[in-house]
Amino acid sequence: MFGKLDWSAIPFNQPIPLITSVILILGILGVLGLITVKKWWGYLWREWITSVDHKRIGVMYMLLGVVMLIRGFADAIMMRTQQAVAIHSAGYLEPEHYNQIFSAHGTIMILFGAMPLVIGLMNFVAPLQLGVRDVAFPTFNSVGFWLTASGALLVNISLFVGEFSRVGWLPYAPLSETTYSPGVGVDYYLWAVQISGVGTLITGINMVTTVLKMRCPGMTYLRMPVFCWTTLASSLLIVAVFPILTATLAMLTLDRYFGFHFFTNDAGGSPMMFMNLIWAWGHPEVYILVLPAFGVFSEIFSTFSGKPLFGYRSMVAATLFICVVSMMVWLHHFFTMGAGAAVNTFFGISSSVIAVGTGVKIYNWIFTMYGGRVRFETPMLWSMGFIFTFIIGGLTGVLLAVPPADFLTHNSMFLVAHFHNVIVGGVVFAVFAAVEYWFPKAFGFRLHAGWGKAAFWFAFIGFWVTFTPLYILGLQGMTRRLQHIDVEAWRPMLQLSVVGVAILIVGVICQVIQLVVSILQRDKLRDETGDPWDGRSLEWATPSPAPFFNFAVMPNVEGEEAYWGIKQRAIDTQQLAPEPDYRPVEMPLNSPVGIYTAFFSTVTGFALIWHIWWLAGLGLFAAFIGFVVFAWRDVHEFEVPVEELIRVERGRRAARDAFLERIRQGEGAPS
Amino acid sequence: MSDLPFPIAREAVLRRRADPDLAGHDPHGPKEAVPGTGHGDSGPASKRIIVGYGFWIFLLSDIIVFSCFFAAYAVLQGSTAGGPTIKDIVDLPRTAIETGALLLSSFTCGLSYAATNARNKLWTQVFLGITAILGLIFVGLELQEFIELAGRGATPQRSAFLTGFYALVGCHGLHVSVGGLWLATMMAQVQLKGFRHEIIHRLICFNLFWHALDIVWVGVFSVVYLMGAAA
Amino acid sequence: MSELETDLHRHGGIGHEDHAPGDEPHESVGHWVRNYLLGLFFAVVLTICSFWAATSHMIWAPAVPVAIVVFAIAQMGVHLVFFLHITTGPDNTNNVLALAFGVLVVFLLVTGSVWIMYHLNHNMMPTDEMMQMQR
Amino acid sequence: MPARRPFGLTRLFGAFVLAATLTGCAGGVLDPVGPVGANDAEILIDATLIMLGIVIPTILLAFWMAWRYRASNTKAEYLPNWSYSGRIEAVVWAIPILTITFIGGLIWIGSFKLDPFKPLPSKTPAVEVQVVSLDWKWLFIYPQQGVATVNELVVPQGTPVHFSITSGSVFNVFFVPRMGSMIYAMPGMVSQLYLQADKPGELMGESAHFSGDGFSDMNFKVHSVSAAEFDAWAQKTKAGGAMLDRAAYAQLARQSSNVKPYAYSAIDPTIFQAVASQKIAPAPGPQPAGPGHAGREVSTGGNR
Ligand code: HEA
Ligand code: HEA
Ligand code: CUA
Ligand SMILES: [Cu+2]
Repeated sequence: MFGKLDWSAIPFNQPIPLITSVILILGILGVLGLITVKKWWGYLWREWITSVDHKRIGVMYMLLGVVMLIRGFADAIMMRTQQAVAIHSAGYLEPEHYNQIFSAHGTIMILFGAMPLVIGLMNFVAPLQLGVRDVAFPTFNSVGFWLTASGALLVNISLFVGEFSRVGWLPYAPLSETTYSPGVGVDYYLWAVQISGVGTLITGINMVTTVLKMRCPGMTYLRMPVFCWTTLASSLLIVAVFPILTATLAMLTLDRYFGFHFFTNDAGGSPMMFMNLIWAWGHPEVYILVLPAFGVFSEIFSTFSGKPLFGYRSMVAATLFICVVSMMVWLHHFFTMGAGAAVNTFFGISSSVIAVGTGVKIYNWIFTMYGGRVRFETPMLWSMGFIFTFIIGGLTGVLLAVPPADFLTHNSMFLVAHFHNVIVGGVVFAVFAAVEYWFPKAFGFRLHAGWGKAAFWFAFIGFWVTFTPLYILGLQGMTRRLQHIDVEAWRPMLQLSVVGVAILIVGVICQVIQLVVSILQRDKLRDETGDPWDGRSLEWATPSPAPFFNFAVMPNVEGEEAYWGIKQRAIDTQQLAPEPDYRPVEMPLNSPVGIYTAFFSTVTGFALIWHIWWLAGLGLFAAFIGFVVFAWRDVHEFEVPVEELIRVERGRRAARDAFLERIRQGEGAPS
Repeated sequence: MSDLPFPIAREAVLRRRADPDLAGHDPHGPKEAVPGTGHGDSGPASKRIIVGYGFWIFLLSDIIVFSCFFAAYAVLQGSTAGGPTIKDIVDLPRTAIETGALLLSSFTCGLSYAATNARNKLWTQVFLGITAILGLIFVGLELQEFIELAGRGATPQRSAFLTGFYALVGCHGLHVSVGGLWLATMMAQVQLKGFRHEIIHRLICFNLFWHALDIVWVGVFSVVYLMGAAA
Repeated sequence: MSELETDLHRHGGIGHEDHAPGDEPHESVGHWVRNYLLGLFFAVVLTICSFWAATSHMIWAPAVPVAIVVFAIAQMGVHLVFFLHITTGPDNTNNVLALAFGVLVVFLLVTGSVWIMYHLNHNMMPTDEMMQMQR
Repeated sequence: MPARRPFGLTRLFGAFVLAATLTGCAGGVLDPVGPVGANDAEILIDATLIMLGIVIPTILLAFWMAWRYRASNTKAEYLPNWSYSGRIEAVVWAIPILTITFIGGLIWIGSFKLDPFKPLPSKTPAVEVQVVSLDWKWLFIYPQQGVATVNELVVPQGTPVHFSITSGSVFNVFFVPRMGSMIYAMPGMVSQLYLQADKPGELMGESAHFSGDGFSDMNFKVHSVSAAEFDAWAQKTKAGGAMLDRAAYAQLARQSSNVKPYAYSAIDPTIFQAVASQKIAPAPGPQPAGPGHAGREVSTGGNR
């Protein structure tokens, strides 16, 4: 009846997961209770859960990402403290637990933390910057989000029902085959990643179509902000490589569930093929994360220098260059497997060639500041921190791309330090910068600058104190994924690293305080004009928070840096552009398809993990019926009345007029 | 906290007024409005194109899934673990019939879309129906092949080569079957709802899907069956 | 969005509008049927050719796979042109670019994997001579 | 003032070199005992220095730029529209291209020269060692000496050692940090590696690829001894102890961790071959009540 599931799946004898899950469940129940008591369900259902507004979906993605980042951080704290105490001793986490932790940490951070954050940003920002009202497929967008959430939920269920994978964030065969991993851990991984992978693919298709087919009039390719270019490149990579992940995991699933022999030890299976295929996805995956981060920094450097981005065309070229070349380097993750000198040479050189595209970007950001008026707002601090951190991370990346050097550092703590260097310094810093930058556009008020800067300094210093020791440990020969340590010489660095984690914790606390303080002071931090940073692209041409229809009238773009041009003209002519004639706008209706699909895919996934076949069948059938029913719907859109458009737009124009008035009087910035 | 808003904007304006040349060299192309704004590749495309294009992108990703199975097949082809080889299991006449059925179905599928385009419900349905029958024949033949092979002990569990074979061919077969399910749903929708916009968009997508499956099949029969027979 | 919902095309002006792949809404039925008949004809011919190449022993055996691949590529081209209406025209730029991107990815993935796996197996598959060397 | 920057540079280089030597003393990959490790390490350091030569000025430039053009510095020129300079663009592409051209050459030559499969030039013939990675210990077979050891490797100084490496269960990586290059140990495959130790000493060896619950204990001791000591060790080992035959191997293949080093005085010479070609089936993985393990896999719900 319940397949492999019985009471022994609940870890009654393991205090740590048990207590964590009890706290978690109580917390969730508490939140749900609060919502019920306050009667917020209706609001949540209408405005968020069934919303197909790209901004709402973007915000929900970000929320999911932040929650998962905290979950992943908890794992990171456990790993670092375990390694600091488990020197010549067992520490406090047995291997089967420790192994689950690093596997969960990697999986969660990359697939359920960083990916949702990056996708959330693309969702929120790109349509605004393109001057359109939504993405190409709003309903699918919601499906994509809810599938990602479904995958995240499955991973977290594994915390207290059964176990999670213990074979790393990429389930290397043959260790992940049934012979060596008979438990449900790998199955949790497979179904969670598979389900969220479908969600990601949907987003990729959606964003590619949006950027290529949905730009406001006049928004030619070479007028798109660089963030839109990086969104396009990143989404193209999603479309190109997530299918590889899907196929590879499907093969492993066939091995595990039906005794196929893709990657098994016996009957001629080829575990090396698993490595090959998973990295054909895995490597481009990290560029999927970092390309939008590059886009974020491009926007920020130009805005806070008060100048156009230096070398726009080079930026575009470098973005596309990285996009294509990143698909030709995957073997650098297994230089030491023995493919031989010719193969290693090819992939080593193509890997290091990525440094060219990245280097050009770095220099262009630097020259964007040249001749500018650089304002050190919080986003700018994160960006400078990024430049420093990422260059070092890139340097160690290029070192790893030199095969003889990799022969010494592969899978070492040096490697661990490299990728945190680029991921935290590149992606996570970018996300924090972006949140500070676009937060007013989402919620109508800025985040508190003081706490933001404090968070930056703690995170920056904490990062370096945590990971510099890991570089040194790597050079001392320490390999990754060690549950306990037998080499005395590594002790000082392991303990130093924990100090860094402590500083990081302070940074995270500052971040949380910042959020709370900003909400409390929201009236003081209110953004009236819709343009809090003196921005240059179209998202600043609409009120904050952006209305659900984005633009009362679709902008008509007449040059690069669309909004900057509009502003300059207003300043030159001393008045705003004449009021356009408003016409009613049609917007897509809310849809429960997303949550419905996610519900049944969670059920189906859970059933498959535990071999509850009837439930899996039922779930699939329900999903199909759901699709047919929703496809039968006739009305997809509703009309926004002109009065509403005028009301929103007039408010913004009034604020801008007041601003112009101040300039006219030559008085500049009122403080 | 810094003083917002905009010291920069103001300074820029003042400078520019004082000395226009200071503005420096402006690379951002012509400042005048580009003619044809709102046409060509600027301005959102029609829903029909967006849907068709989005589905096209999806198909590309689906083709990449297939290419993984092709790669796996190519790599595992020789790993027969003492079991049957590809030469032992191909049956070209059946492959020929399958190929014919699928090719014809691609043809009739196209004709059904031509009829859709002319808003002719009867012929749309007739050709969709024929497509469905041909698809069914294809899937039936493939199932028959699998059952026969399994009867001889050539199951996917037997060897890595057979794993690759069943997975590649089966993945295609699965796609055709799902396409069939979709096709049936579409026929019902056309019958009950007529040629509404959404229905036509979906028919465009279905048409693309079915043709793409035929293209994949060209790869399958060439790489698996023909090369296998020739090997 | 009203401008999205209409299937009407904006004609005239400078650029003729895009088309989705496989879609030529302004062509007559005759055009469609001609296209599909041609496509079917070419596809059948090419299929016969490749079956013939595989079975007839007329081609030098080691070259047979090459012939099969060539016929397959030709047939895929026929499908793209006649069934999916992919052309080189300006209305198709995006479709063709996307297709080219997909083909590039498939090419990189398949040739890359086969190349890598060939070398790995070649270097490390335990063969009899190698085992001899071990003593 | 102008003298300050070069000084900063040299100081940074100094700091790096210091750090490098510090880690070297601690017995890491930068303190090699043989030619392979020495070459690898040299390439690592060379590449680092070259890139630092580009990267440090870049970082300094970034911070100088940000400081010079801070909003409060109204003395700095203000070019609100300046966003293109063909000359800078050219330089900006050229710097990384040239650096990478050099690194590319390093990659190319290094990959061929230091190909782990390539024999080391030497007057003395290489010592053969066959390595089998198991759950979770290492088996070293000396076919020429007719002995075998577990979790302990003895190598003669100044003589190349030819490792033939396979796995009796899942993937591992054979790695002795101070000797140099690592390589995968894979079931059904035989990878090869030539290493040489020129200094005496006791080195740490480990697996550099996660292989399951006992992974942390997959390390082994490496004794680099003189040729005479090596022969003496082989003789002594032959003198007494168990025989490594199929039965003993089957016992070894069972999952166990933290295995104390021990030796076999005699071997079945076909063992390695049989493991590599999988005539001996790969290890069966966790057994429901296996020692020291597995109970926990039961958190799958037990009744598998
Ligand atoms: C966002 C994520 C991200 C990014 C951006 C990168 C960027 C790079 N990575 Fe990294 N990498 C990872 C995430 C990332 N990596 C992860 C997660 C892993 C490990 C996964 C695992 O095993 O679990 C990994 C592992 C990894 C390996 C495998 C090592 C091993 O397993 O043995 C290699 C090897 O080549 C590598 C190389 C590179 C290179 C060359 C870059 C380049 O793109 C860097 C380019 C940037 C610069 C060089 C800096 C700026 C340039 C200049 C200022 C110009 C001048 C400088 C020069 C010319 C040098 N990475
Ligand atoms: C996105 C990817 C990502 C991120 C962000 C991180 C962040 C961190 N990781 Fe992780 N890590 C991986 C991806 C990531 N990691 C991967 C892929 C692996 C390999 C797994 C494997 O072996 O299979 C790994 C492995 C790994 C190990 C190796 C374990 C081992 O091999 O034994 C360690 C050890 O210390 C570690 C530590 C850390 C630490 C201290 C951080 C810290 O930097 C974390 C600091 C935290 C933050 C920067 C975020 C905090 C922010 C918030 C909580 C939100 C704030 C709130 C509001 C805005 C309101 N990680
Ligand atoms: Cu109008 Cu085609
Ligand atoms: Cu990589």
